[in-house]
Amino acid sequence: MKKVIMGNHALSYGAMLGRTQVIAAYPITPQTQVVELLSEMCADKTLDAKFIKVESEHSAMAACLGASLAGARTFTATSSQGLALMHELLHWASGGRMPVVMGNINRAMAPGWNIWADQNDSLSQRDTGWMQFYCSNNQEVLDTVIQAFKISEKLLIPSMVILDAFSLSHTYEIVDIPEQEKVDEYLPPFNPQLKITPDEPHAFGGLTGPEHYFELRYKLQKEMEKAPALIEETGKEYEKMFGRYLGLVDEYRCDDADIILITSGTVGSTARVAVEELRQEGIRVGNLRIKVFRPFPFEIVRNIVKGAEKIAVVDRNISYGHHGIFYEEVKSALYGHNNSVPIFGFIAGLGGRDITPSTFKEITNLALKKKRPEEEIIWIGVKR
Amino acid sequence: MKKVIMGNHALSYGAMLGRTQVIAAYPITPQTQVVELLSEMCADKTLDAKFIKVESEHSAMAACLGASLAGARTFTATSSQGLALMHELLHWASGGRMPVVMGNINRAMAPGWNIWADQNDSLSQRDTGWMQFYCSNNQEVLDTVIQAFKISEKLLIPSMVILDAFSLSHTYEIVDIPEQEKVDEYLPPFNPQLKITPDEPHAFGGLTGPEHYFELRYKLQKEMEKAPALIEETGKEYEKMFGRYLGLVDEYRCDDADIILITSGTVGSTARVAVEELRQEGIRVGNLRIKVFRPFPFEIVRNIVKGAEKIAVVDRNISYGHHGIFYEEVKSALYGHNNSVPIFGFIAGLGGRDITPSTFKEITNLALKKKRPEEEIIWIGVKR
Amino acid sequence: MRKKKRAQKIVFKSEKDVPLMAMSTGTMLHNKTGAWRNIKPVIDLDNCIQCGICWKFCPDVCIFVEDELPVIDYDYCKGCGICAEECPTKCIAMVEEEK
Amino acid sequence: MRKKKRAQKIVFKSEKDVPLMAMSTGTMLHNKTGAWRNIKPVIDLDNCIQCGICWKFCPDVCIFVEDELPVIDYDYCKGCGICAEECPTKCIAMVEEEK
Amino acid sequence: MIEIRFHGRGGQGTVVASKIMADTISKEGNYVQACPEFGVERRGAPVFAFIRIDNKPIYDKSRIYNPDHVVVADPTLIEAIDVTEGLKEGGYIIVNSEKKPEELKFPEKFKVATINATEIAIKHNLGTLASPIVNTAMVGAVVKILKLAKIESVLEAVREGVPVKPKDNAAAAKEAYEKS
Amino acid sequence: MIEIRFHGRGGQGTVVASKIMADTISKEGNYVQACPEFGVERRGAPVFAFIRIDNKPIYDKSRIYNPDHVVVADPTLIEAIDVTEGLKEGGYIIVNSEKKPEELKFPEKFKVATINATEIAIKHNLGTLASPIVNTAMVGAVVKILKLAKIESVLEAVREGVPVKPKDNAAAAKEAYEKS
Amino acid sequence: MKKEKKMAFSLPEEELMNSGHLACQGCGAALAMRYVLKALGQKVVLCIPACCWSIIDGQFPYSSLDVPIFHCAFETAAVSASGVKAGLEMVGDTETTVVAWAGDGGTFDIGLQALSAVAERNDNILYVCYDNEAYMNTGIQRSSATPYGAWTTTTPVKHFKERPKKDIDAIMAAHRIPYIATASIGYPEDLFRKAKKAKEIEGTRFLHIYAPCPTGWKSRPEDTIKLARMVVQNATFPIYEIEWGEKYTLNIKLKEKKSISDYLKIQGRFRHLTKKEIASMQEEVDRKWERLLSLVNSSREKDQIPS
Amino acid sequence: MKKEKKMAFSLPEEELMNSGHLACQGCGAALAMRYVLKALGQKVVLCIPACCWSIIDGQFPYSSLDVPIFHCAFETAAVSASGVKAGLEMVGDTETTVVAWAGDGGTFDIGLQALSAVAERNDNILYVCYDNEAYMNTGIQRSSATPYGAWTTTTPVKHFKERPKKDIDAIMAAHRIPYIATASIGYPEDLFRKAKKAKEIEGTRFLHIYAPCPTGWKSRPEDTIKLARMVVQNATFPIYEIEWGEKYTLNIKLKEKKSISDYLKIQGRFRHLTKKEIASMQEEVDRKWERLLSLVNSSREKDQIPS
Ligand SMILES: Cc1ncc(C[n+]2csc(CCOP(=O)(O)OP(=O)(O)O)c2C)c(N)n1
Ligand SMILES: Cc1ncc(C[n+]2csc(CCOP(=O)(O)OP(=O)(O)O)c2C)c(N)n1
Ligand code: SF4
Ligand code: SF4
Ligand code: SF4
Ligand code: SF4
Ligand code: SF4
Ligand code: SF4
Ligand SMILES: [Mg+2]
Ligand SMILES: [Mg+2]
Repeated sequence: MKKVIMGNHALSYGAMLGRTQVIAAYPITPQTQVVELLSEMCADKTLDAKFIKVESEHSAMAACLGASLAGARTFTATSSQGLALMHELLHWASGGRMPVVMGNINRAMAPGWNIWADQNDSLSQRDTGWMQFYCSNNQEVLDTVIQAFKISEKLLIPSMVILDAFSLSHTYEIVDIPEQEKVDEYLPPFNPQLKITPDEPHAFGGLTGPEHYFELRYKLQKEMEKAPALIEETGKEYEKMFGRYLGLVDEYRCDDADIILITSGTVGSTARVAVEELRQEGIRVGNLRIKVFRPFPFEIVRNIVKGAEKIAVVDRNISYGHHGIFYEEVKSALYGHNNSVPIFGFIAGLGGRDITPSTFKEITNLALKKKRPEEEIIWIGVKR
Repeated sequence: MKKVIMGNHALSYGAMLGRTQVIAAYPITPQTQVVELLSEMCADKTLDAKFIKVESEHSAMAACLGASLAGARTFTATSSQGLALMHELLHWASGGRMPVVMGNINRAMAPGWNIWADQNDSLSQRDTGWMQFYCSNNQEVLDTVIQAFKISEKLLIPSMVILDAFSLSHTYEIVDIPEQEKVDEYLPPFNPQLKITPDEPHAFGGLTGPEHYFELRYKLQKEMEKAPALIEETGKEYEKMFGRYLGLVDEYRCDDADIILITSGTVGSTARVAVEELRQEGIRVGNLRIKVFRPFPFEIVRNIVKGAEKIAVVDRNISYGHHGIFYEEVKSALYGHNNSVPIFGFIAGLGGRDITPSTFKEITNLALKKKRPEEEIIWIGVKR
Repeated sequence: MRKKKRAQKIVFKSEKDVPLMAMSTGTMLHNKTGAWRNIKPVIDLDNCIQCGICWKFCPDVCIFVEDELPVIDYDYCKGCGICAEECPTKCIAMVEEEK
Repeated sequence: MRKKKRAQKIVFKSEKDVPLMAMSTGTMLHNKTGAWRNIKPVIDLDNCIQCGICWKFCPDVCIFVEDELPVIDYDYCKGCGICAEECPTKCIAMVEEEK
Repeated sequence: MIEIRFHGRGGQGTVVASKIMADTISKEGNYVQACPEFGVERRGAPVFAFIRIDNKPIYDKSRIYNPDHVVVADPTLIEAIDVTEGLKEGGYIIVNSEKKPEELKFPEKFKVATINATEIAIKHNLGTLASPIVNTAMVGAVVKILKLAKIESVLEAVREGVPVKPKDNAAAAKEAYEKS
Repeated sequence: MIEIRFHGRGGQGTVVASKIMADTISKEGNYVQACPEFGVERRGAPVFAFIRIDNKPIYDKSRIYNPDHVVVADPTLIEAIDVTEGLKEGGYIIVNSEKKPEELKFPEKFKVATINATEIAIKHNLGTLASPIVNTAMVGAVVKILKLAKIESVLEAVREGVPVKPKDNAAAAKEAYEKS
Repeated sequence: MKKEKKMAFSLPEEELMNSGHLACQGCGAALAMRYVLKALGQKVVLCIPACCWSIIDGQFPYSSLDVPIFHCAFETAAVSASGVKAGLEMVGDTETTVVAWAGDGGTFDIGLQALSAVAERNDNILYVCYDNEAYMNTGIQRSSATPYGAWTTTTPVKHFKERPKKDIDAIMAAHRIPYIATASIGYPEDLFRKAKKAKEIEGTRFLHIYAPCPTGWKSRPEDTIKLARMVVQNATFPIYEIEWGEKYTLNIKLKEKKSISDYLKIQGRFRHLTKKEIASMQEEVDRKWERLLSLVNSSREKDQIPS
Repeated sequence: MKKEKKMAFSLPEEELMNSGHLACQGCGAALAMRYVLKALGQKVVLCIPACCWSIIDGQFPYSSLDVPIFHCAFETAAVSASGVKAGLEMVGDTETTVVAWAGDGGTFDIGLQALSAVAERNDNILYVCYDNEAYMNTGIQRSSATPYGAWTTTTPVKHFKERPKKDIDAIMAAHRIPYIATASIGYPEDLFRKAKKAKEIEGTRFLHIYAPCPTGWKSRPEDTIKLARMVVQNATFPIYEIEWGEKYTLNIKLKEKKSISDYLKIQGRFRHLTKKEIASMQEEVDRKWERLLSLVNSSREKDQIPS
């Protein structure tokens, strides 16, 4: 069934179709509609779930962890400050192998207070052991939530489904809402091999000395390394059932491109428009939108950019004292693999500053003009 | 005056000599001795400071931010879970330009509970806009705290002084404790240009729209970019007064090295021993210990490794779904600068697994044997 | 007597003009919230007993006193109607805004 | 009667043996805390009135009852002295550990 | 692609209007994207929303700076802000007003249409005299004037998408459609 | 470089002992590093600490696996754990014991020395009969046996570094030094 | 026109809050600030966590207050104030009153722990909670201050709030701080007096202000003051002071305790309630009122209880 | 040797806690666990945040309990339990008692907010706080449960704790949860009965257990039980129950209320106190005791107060 819904409701529908059993969440702009709709769904029994109305995001994640350990499928959603407040427990979720699925609306970090799109919130969590899926439209949001349950529960690693503030969270788009029965077929009930129950009394997460901790963490990483192949597989399966492929990246006209834009989120959607317009001007440009940032899809990125003469990474984020984060990681991924191609790092759109097709034209032209990057960071749109 | 003190007390002495005015901290193993000694110093008036005995690390950082905004010099210390619990407020400190100085004892993240050395706690904060100083002995700890006040207050950017659990925090070493008067000469009182006072009623950190946020963040990054030069300068100044140079990195026998180890923390100290032993076996190896990780010292790292034929980065940390974090950032820093040299990424010592001189021998030999890295991560010491 | 405060807009042409941190340097007086109003209070001063109640309860601080009588500052009045509701002599009427 | 629980040590030779998460599979009974003891309780059963108080107050669960009398499990007794202190007939003595 | 900007006041259902527009469009197989102003909405304060309509998928997620048309749901807004900002030449300005288009004195380069949505809303019991809920009437008018969809699609969208008084709202939309 | 491992029990001041050792060493211009077992200390439970001594800066921050000598502050530990683990051939085992070295029956490849530190401690009013505080006496003995420093350095270190009863502690250290 | 009589002012004329702020029409929270600042004067620093007031104040580079504000993290109002206070004292300013100014969400929920810790230490700050009984800034979600029966977007009509409002005043009383007071914007003179009194006291002071929110309560903006009076008159929100957690004083005595039904009727958030539900609410109000009266009556007469 | 008489057991024989655990000699917290598990039986899940008990239980891959444990983050005991409870119910287990088991630090300080929120929602969990009056796991730092006068490493003798112990029971009572009880390991039968009673109640239940810590209090290990009795007998830690925040019942009545001085004398943490300081402590104890008695006396007789 097609419906015109906002990105936040796409998250809620995803959680509903995924038959989430326990929800614990706390409101924050621009995420509130996610919890509001889920509250309604629980109230009118469209969704048979317990919704724990916690007093903070920190407790939201804590409740999810408990419920997940008890063997229930769990969902939460947040943004920026709320996500940051969960930080300690994000580490907990991955280390404890609790496959919570969370929606996060990308919003800038305070201070000053800013409720607009900016990836620093989720990217600051890049080292917490969560898988991260960056979405570019509402359909992708809904589809990704369902897929995320499947992947997370297979690997016992939590997932974050990420969308931009307002330009997705509050934007209405036409979304095909799959039928419940088909989703049930795609996504079996959660039935973890290990869970907390008095029938088999184990202690979870107790003191773990240097003689064991390393191996536990090694296993987490090894399992995470299975994700790329698994995401491709479950993505194809999804395509077979629902007609939409998910996958690791969204590649657009990269095969013959001289210059490839590397993007993510809605910015990666707008980039497509610029690619078309620039192509009409005779510039061979492509757009590689990275959908899965954790685990980093090394192989497919390396393959796609192989032929390019230049790469321009566009970051709506920054690691202060370093570079844009996608820029940093793309360079790192290509080191030793594609050593000759110059990679330019652009930072644009922090705190919701708009990124339009002409922003990409400016970026493309700048990258085409220079032989190689002369600055560590090229700032786009700063008033100077 | 020379004294045999533990790393935690080196932090406390640093805070004392720096004439910290407000302390807010919460105990956590392996940091407790820092707060205990500071409690005593405040009780017996060795240090004229207010110590706010908060109920959590979250509140510890919040109190420091308030005090810093009021124009007081502030200090706190924590570790692992406590640092993670501060995460949201770490963003606040940098975004609000509050030059708090914090000691962090590197300890592994739960679950399972683990109190031993591991850098994942501080490195998970790499995107929060704090400067990060990694220390390798107690003298460095003390000296760095004093320097950190100076640099932080100049740039209005907070600093984290980092030391390994137990192998530094609880280890007694001989430390030269500078005289108060000389420290006073080196470090002037904190007197920020902007502070909160009824005399000039400004609102700090209010709602900031897309039309301004970007510029504020640009300024933060630009200011952070001044840190490397400033650290070299204040380091030399320190050397002049106290005989010890601080600086960005600690380079040991890299000039003629065929293979350079890149290390940090106490691991980077132990590496020196291995370098000497390997040199005796005729292997030309050097050790580049990175002291300042944020801002990343791009230039000096690029310069020092120029001549090497191979680089081996040793990480006591991991970004799950990616690489060791130093490995990732070193590759990124060298991309486009030093494209031919193979860089090997080793992960060792997570959760306090010991790293000894022979660990480095194994690493060096592995790197020497291979032409280029065949695996994304080379694990050292996992029981297999 | 209402003291006049500055109400200018602040424009930053370059990042160089922007302060180090998000710190206010102007007042919200530049924001003429009268534009939010969809219904307008009008005081019939003849019946006013100068009780000060309308002044006291205005959430937008936009009733001031001139010559010992209440005056509404329509630049800011949002038209909430509290003054009219609370006026003991009901001498404030809420009237439609001209379009 | 004290039920016997397994007290083996668990050794992981390879990461493959380690569970997915830090999850206990054995009991602390392998840990013979008797080694912590520096002073040792000895019961003079003749004067024991079988009140069960020593059993009740042992924090280390190491007084068990055999043939209706209290017996100390020295494998675990840490020598806290609570049993001796609380015994109403004072029939438990704390004696020096042989060296 | 058609790009439209909706002007209204906080609390008057501006976002709902754009959402119903989008529903209407989607009923006829076109692609559509609707999004509110990105910000803090306060009752009474001027707010706006955007709509993009196309016959192929819409990838552009940036804001609309040069709308093809603008819609003004509250006539008092014309005094408060510049509703024509960025409006393309030849674009429509569709205003809820009892006046005739000429009386509004917009520059000649724009087309102007008026609809007395307030009257229609009040007639159909939508909102109060002080704050009538005009959004469905506005949608009816806009869809007709810009020839975006059939009346059936509008009515379906209104019935499905309006939480309260769906019938009255549908009637208002219909009346506005017919009067435009 | 000399590497020493100290064995004791939680609550008996093992860490303090190693710290006083380090103080003593530093008084004579050598470099030293002392660190406790990395873990959770419980009263009564076996614990240990390490010391490294050198005439040049000590960079190795790893644990000590093959100590040159070991010190055992509580004789009952010999039953509880293997105090010779990793000990280098020819290394000293210095035990707080009333027995003679031979009686302790250690393998011949090690040197054994005993000192009745408990007796000394009790004599100087350090701790109680049930739990005497033997650490200063042990330091005195170890420094003498391993020829690490002069008695003056020991005494200075004890006086500066022991929070309670510095005099009695110094006397105990002295007595142990002299008796060894 | 000129009148002979002088205009009557029951509060000082000086304003530290400016027009142009971003509160909704008829906002009770705006009034709360206006009154408190009149009482405290200019020597004040406010710490405001996320709440409606972080919007009301205005957007950078503007503010609507003539006192300094630290816009702090949502969960940190109390301890941010402690930090500012400590900092000011260390730089030589011992006079300024440092105020934490938070909504009910920031006080009863996410900021409770920091507040409790500040009270436990008896840090020298004034904590003001303006209570609009839900998370309004984010669009009306339940808080633990939301009363029984109320609709919010997270307590939909089919599953309205089922637990009573958290009794924050009793919780604070358990901390035995020098001063706690409730107040309502419907009684500005009482509120003003309490803010002034609180200013003079040392230690942790807690001021709990009832501040209706037309947007969140689905009430008419013009009813804001009426609601703020009714709630007191029907004893849903009694007005009293507590000294050192022990001495209770009732400030607004009720000649005739009104029923709650009129009060509920003019708020959309209670529209769905059945008669039975309203009756049980009334019972609860009566019970709490009695309990309060007995605390007041049994309060021993003491000037100050040493803590 | 055989005796005719049977051994007397005042508690069930079955043990769910094993020897070999890592508590110090004479640890009160270990006993608290032993008794509570005897009462609750095997159908239990424990959520244990950072505290001594996260060490006592043992190191991976071992545990000293025969019931499952979720070792959770320090500040999350209460809400972790709520999460586990919700999860278990959704997977079909409605019987298991889910217990949050935390120290005083995890309860009075860093975990207070999560606990308060759980109580506000009346989530169906049993919260047990074993109170050793400081952060012991990290080496004896003050918590807000540390009593006035006590030395800890962060309240050195020269600056000992100056504020009274936070009254967590009053705070919890203000939440009007169905059941609150204090208990002491010195009175195991009383404690046992309360844990059993709490198990049968629905909603949030709070059990506050006094558990001496020889390591942190600088007391002799063998005095643990003695201290746990003295503290009750001298009314420093009275033993009572509160139902629905209103009905107070005193469980251990005092024929003769002892003075606190003997109790203080055998603890190193109070060694530095002057006579005057002790006298003022005694006054405070007396005052609190009277207050409690008056609450008990004025408790109206109700079987259950609807909330
Ligand atoms: C950590 C965090 N979580 C959530 C938010 C989002 N948020 C901002 S204000 C607010 C509600 C505030 O409610 P209250 O304190 O009652 O103040 P009010 O808005 O009602 O005035 C919320 C949930 C935030 N800013 N930070
Ligand atoms: C976020 C966080 N901060 C600090 C710690 C360190 N920590 C572990 S246990 C503990 C004290 C616990 O005190 P309490 O709850 O009273 O239990 P006790 O140790 O006394 O049994 C502290 C501070 C932690 N684990 N996590
Ligand atoms: S409330 Fe009415 S009577 Fe009183 S001053 Fe205002 S207008 Fe005059
Ligand atoms: S209508 Fe409201 S805003 Fe306008 S003057 Fe009256 S009280 Fe003030
Ligand atoms: S306490 Fe004493 S008398 Fe009682 S059973 Fe034990 S040994 Fe026997
Ligand atoms: S001494 Fe302590 S541990 Fe040993 S049996 Fe007696 S009570 Fe148990
Ligand atoms: S939502 Fe309510 S509290 Fe917030 S500004 Fe509007 S009226 Fe005031
Ligand atoms: S420190 Fe105290 S509470 Fe902790 S295990 Fe030891 S005796 Fe028990
Ligand atoms: Mg509120
Ligand atoms: Mg404790």
